[in-house]
Amino acid sequence: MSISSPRYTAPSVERLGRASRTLAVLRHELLSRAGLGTLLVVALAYIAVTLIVVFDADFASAAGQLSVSTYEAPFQSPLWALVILIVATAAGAGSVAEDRGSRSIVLYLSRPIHLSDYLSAKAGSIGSWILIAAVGPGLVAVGILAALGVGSATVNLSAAAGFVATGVLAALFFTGLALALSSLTDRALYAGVAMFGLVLSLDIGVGVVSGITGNSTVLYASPVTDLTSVAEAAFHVAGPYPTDPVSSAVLLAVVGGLLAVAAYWQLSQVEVVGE
Amino acid sequence: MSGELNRLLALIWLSFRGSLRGSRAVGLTGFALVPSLIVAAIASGHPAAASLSSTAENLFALLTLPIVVMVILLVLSVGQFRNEIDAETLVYLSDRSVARPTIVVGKYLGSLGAALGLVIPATLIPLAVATLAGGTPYPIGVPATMTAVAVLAAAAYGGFFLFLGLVSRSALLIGLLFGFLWEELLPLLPGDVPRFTVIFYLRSLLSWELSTGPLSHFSTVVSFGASVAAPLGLGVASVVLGGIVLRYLETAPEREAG
Amino acid sequence: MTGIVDAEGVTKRYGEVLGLNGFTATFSSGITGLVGPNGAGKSTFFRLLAGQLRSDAGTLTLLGHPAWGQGEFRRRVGYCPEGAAMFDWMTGEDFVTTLLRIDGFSRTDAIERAGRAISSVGLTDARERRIRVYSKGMRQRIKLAQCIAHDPELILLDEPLNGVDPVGRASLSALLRQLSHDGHHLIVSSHVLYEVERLTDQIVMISNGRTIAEGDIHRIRDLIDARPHVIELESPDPRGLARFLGSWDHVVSIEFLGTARLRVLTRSPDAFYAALPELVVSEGITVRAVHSADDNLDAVFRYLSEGMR
Amino acid sequence: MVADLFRTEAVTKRFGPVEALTNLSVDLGAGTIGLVGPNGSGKTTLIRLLLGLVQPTTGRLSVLGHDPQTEPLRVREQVGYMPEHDCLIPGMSGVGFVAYMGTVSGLPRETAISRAHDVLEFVGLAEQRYRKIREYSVGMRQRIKLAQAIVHDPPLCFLDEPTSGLDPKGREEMLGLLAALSKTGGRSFVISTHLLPDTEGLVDQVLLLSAGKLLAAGPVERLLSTRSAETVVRVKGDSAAFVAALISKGLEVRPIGSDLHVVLPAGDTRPVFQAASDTQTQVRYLGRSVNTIEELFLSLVEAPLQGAGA
Repeated sequence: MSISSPRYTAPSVERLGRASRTLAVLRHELLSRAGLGTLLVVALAYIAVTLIVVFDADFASAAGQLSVSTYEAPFQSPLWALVILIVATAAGAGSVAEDRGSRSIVLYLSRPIHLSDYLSAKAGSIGSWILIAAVGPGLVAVGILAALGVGSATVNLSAAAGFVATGVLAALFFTGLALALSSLTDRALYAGVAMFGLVLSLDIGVGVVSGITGNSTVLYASPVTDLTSVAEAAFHVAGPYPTDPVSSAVLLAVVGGLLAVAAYWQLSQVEVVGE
Repeated sequence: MSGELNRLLALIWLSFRGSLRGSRAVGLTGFALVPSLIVAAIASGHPAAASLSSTAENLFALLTLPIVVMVILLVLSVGQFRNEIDAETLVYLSDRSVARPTIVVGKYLGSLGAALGLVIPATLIPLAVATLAGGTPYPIGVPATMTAVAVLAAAAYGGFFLFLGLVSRSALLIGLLFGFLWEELLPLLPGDVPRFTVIFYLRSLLSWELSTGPLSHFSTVVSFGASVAAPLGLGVASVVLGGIVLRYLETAPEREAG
Repeated sequence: MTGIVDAEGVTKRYGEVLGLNGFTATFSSGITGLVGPNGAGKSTFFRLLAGQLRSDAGTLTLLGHPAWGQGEFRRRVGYCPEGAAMFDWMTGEDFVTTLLRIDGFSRTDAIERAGRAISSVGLTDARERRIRVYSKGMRQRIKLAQCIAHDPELILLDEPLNGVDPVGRASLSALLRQLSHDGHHLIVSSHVLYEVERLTDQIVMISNGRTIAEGDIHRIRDLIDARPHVIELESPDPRGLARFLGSWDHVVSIEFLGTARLRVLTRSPDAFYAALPELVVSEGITVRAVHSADDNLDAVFRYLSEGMR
Repeated sequence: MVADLFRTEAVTKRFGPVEALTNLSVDLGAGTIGLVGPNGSGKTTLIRLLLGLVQPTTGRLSVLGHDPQTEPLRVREQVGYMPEHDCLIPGMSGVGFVAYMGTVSGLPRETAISRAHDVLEFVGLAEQRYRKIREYSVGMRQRIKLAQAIVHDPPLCFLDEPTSGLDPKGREEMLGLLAALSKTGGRSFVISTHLLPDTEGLVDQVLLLSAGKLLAAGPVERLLSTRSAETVVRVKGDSAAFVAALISKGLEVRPIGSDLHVVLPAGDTRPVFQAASDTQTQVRYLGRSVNTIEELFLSLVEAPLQGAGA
């Protein structure tokens, strides 16, 4: 291994601003999360949702009762929330934890980007994956129906809006949650288990409590119930939950944001320890 | 043989202390308290005594067993070998005169002890909270069965996740998918499919004692013996298989250090 | 040839990466230095001896047992791995004591032995602190303590001084010499050659997974002396010194460096070094320094490795 | 080239009870600076303070005219950093990783890729640039860590223990790279190491740190000339007889392995050759002990230079 003569006389190199540096981190994070597991689950989501929506809508329109609420079918099965949870975990559990584990986080922090740029890039990647899994399938289904001429333009359009609204809120909340849990540890395993454990136990626990005590405000504590009530409202379906969809939506967005800020605060406390 | 027993006790003590420490212990303890907090929340709504105690009872099959126990065992057992192999610290155990299967048994029992330290309170405290808050007291059979089922669950999942961590680099993904998809969805399917999940046998054991609540519709076609043998069998088989695997496993990284 | 450790044609491959490739050597009593560049196969050899890896071909035995075997004889072997990872959450004392108990020692015996081993590596005052807060030097010491606490016959040390600063290196080398003096057999791997030279006379040189030289350092030094040497001398009167040196037939060339140094190329270093003292004494010439880049293990290594490539 | 490279004014840094740096005041101009001290002497802490990764407990710093506490980005735009510990992303290929780090430093994607190939060629990793980093050996990891620090061509580069873990050949080649880099001109380097011999012939200035305090600062030669009373001799042949001969001449001899540390009154080396010719042994090495530099270090740790300062 001989040393090549130092042709290292680099021309002066122009630099791009913070925005493009952040985009570089986003691009890398987005691509490196496209593992087999994630792609498999996302593909599953596309196939399942498209089949359900197209089948139901076709059947309903034949019987002349096609309306926006027909498109709400996929949200009835618990699978929908599980898909979002798995994709958020696959894309988010390791996003910061792996950088802390490999200590490559020092390479980011010693470069000309703020901690906020680093985190927003990570958030961008997680959010995008969730949107791909949550909004994409619905839009594809509506597209197919429109192409087949099933359902009027207004129905398809408002159904599409429904999928987008629900997907965006899911992305806002689960991105914040994934970032917060991922920046707490240097092992993706613990962040992943915490994601599943928290969301599922909140969902079940809240159901039991409100079932017995009858007080429904506790329902807001479960992100899954909030999302479901938003979905119902978006598709004009009278749902089983007495919660107000607007406050559910606000809660999801606000709590998601707070969790992201918590991730920022937590990481800025972890002083890059010296000796 | 006494030498090997000493070595086993030392390994158990090492794994037990190594499992419950630092932020992991705090996180899991918080998690183990979730069922009790939920019962407390219910109690604050002053429901009827009977419904308070029956809800606390049902909470075990609905939440504690499938989610809380699962999380505790996933965190404590998958990492037992996976963390050590990744961090290359297993060599400090495997280059000693202790037999390799003893290492597996030691780590299993050590991590199981730590897990039970969280699982049993997570099972019993909710019942205590319900009773203290005025719920009708439980016949001894209820807490006894629940504790037995919780221990059995820990033994089964603990062994399986330990084995997963030993043999696979992506033990996390497999453990998560098994714990929260396989064990959650298969029981919903018709026919014999649910028999392939551990939780089916755990729930059938529970239904011998608790016929109300979520288990009321449960058709107990499985014998008492089978519903104990299956989970226990999974745990024991995983440990035995793990012992054999570690006996022939190369425990050093597959690369030259230089 | 039955030594403490016998390797005969040992081969170990990781996919297409070559760990060892027909490695043959015999390690007898005392300290033996296993010397070679990074990637030469040193760590692979130690992992095979410690029963962590299984060789693909050849035979490897330690203390009469097959290297891949497990069992009671492991109590007679101590292994200090190359990696820095340890049970960071434990205190130093707890770490050593627990490993002793896993090796079958009783509780009291383990505590007593751990205390002795920890004091011999000079960590007594840090024994109650978590290994997480130990410096690099302290981590190497506690690693050494766990590998000598059970008083093994054979001690395997993979780069024990790696990353330790001068203060630490001097005291750890003294400890290793003391261990050998007390009757333990040591195999110490290193890529810092002058350190091995200060530890032992017996070395095995390894490159590309194969032995390229084995034996007493002096025998290997003779290998060096068989080649021409460049020797630098420092003297207030370089011209005068050069006149005498020029008359020696084995001196090929003399070059002046600055006002007080000259560089001599000699075909026979032995003859040159033998004649130099006599010259200085009889002619009253002052020589303030003698230095040759070709006179240490680095040179031997480069020479032998190039020969092997 | 900015005259003022970096300056610290009475900088102290405490991590809880541990005081990693105590009242450090230095002012250094452009060039190659050696930051030398044993493990735990505060070297890495000083580098992280200069990068603005860590905040000083007291005191102020300035790097290339900017305060890393108030303008961290302005500093980090012009700085490269090669950490001491492993910090690579195992799943990426060599060239992928270096190019990616270049884009995070602000290089356009195309420039980053071509620069990545250049610097990997320069550090001698041309053949391995497409392999995954998890397969890299210790030596290759050190080289790619250097590559990511210089890919965006910063005017100032902090290299923390660049030769740690390398074998002699690897160490020599790394020092060769650093020498070639520092000779390209227009760039300054701060090289931290606990191996004093590394700095010889490579650095212009040396900062000696121990337990968070500045022991000495200045050119290597000036520091060495003040303290070299002891001489080292290595002989071939009957070294015991040779040592006995030296002692009989009233000389103090301290053998360490194969090195004999001798105190020569007024530096007169004649008795050494006298003893050698009397006992038919060959003087293979005579001179300043390789360890003298390290022993300078050890002696400084015990009795610091009077009036040590920039």
